[in-house]
Amino acid sequence: MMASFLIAFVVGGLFCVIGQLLFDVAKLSPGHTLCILVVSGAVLDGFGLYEPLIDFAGAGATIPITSFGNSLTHGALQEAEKHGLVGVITGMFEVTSSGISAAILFGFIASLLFRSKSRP
Amino acid sequence: MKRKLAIAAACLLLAGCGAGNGEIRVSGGKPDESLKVEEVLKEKDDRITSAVAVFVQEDLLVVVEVRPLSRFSKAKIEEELTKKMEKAFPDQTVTLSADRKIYWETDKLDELEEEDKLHKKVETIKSLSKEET
Amino acid sequence: MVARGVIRFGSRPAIRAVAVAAGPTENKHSPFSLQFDRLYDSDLCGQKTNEQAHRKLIEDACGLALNKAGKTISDADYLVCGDLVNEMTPSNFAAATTGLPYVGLFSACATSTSALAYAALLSEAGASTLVLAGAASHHNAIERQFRYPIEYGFQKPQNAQWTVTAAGIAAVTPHEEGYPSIRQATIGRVVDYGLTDPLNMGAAMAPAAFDTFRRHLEAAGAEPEDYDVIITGDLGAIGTQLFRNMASESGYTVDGDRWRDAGKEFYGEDPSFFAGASGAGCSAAVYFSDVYNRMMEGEYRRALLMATGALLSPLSFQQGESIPCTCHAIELVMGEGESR
Amino acid sequence: MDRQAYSQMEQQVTPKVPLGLNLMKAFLTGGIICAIGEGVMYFYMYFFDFTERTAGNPTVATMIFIAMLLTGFGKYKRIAQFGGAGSAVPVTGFGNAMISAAIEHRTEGYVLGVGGNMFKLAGSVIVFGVFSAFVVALIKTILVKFGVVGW
Repeated sequence: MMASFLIAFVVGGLFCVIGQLLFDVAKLSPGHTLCILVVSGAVLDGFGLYEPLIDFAGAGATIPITSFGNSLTHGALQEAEKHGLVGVITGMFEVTSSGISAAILFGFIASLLFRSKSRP
Repeated sequence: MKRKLAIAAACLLLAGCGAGNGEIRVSGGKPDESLKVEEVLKEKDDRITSAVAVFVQEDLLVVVEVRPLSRFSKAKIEEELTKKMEKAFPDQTVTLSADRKIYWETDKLDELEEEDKLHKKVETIKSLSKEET
Repeated sequence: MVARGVIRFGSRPAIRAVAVAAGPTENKHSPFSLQFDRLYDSDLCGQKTNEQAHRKLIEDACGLALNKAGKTISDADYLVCGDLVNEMTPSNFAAATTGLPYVGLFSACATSTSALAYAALLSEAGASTLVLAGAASHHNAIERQFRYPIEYGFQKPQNAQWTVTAAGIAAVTPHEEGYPSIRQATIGRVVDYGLTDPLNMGAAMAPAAFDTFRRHLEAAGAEPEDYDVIITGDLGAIGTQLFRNMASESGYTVDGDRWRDAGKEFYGEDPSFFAGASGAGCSAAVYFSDVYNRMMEGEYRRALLMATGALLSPLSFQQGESIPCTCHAIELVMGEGESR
Repeated sequence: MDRQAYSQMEQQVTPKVPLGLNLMKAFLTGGIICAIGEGVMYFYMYFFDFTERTAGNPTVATMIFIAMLLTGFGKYKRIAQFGGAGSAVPVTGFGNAMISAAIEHRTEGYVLGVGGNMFKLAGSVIVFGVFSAFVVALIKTILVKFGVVGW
């Protein structure tokens, strides 16, 4: 039980370390960095490596943005397995929907509730 | 903030450690069936910390707890064990899972005495374990 | 003509009055806030949007400058002003409110001095008895345009600068005794040393500042020691260091006390603002409060104002262009500065 | 002074990025966010009918909800200043990008402002995620068809 928290902490932290390296060493903007991570999540799932990582690290692998790429690929592959090539397109958002819909929903709610403040 | 976190962590700890560690518990089956289950699971002892198995009518529900560092191959372990169980119990519908949630739910089944209720509950657990998203 | 791009004003137009309006962060963190004329408690200044607040700051500064000069809006002839928002709408709208003949100027953060130069020309040509000249910026309005939304979390490096929320306006009139007068203006060239980091503006602007600095001194036949203060616009801690390095490598004697930088000092060198302040309102606010007041008190008799501007747009840096920069210089003298 | 000499001088004067410290802070921040996520996941597994596989979805939604509160109250940018990638890489950073854009552009109205700009920063992540997922899935599907690899 405690082990799973520790593993989530370490694995999630390592993803962020990779992100920070892309920020500071490769001098990439946040947008570029996140795109690279998402693409690498999608590729990792293509090799079937991301799901075991989720089994291993739990939230340590589902919370970083890489899991977004993973679940897009995963949904596409699942559908492709059932319906062939067409499934690649139709299955894309099968698994991912919650992250995007939550972000849209809460983004909209936030725009109703909050104002931005400039404080150092 | 820190105290709240500590309390939350403590609750989760208590919740998680309900099932005894390092044991294999089988209920509802005949004695020789229980032994057989243990036998199959023992082969993989180094990767599994504990297990619960329930025989209900034609169903056999087996849940295992995988060692944290072996969780990488959780899907593989599930697959392997399911095959072995199916081989060992060709007459039963085998459902095997290494999911924590399924483990907790199966662990609770003991307290249910009535056959019908038990069967219903097993069905829900089975459907839960099949959910993909 | 004295030299290319240098204007010597024979009539010595005077800065009759100055006013600064600023926002809450400036109120709380700027050591100059006591010298500002109006301070708001909220970023929105009682308006609905940041852009309206931006416009409000300009309008307030115009009104206050006229008040302090003992004039009314009907005494003013022109408004020469600029800001950093797309198409300078805050200045345009403020001009609509005042109803004055208006020229919008864009020199990025160097607008405070380019506006002064323009105003001095109008006065020198005898075309005006009072010009309102100045510049403004609003942190929220600028950040969202040039960088990210205000609440977006991203790690700013130590060389980043903080855009100020302030408007500074000066009332420029024909020469009057007892007020700082504009003796010389040097219009900056656009200098591009190929720097591309939009979060390191000070470093991009320092070469432009040095270029104008050298041209101004050569045209004036002066040495840095002749000035009581040489104050750059918003180079920040890093840009200032680079500017000084360039100057000392070219044989000028750097005097740390008299060589000031508005951006570096604006927030009292508080590290939570990183390398310092920036924005068109930054140099305007410091020139039209602290520097002006010290001239009026007689502490400074000859001052060189060099506001620097980075002439980039979000589009240009996303397309991978480097950051072209400029710097316009204005020399102010009190009394008979000529004889020194 | 020529460009090259200047850029050398600029490199000397500009403060170096404290890489080790930044990495440590990113690790810590990201780790804590993920550990909180793990806690949320346990919560959903324990009190609701979610398995390890399905608990990920409500967990992500909850984390974005938390990101909304932190963004709205102006705390997320402070966390980001400390944590760097530690707060950008977790899904809360994705949420923050969308939420901050939505808050910022509210002045342009709900349709053109909030609706039109919400994806301003996060949109590229979705675009590249979808496109790369498409390519990867397509390649894999074709490979499976030709019997090179299995599912």
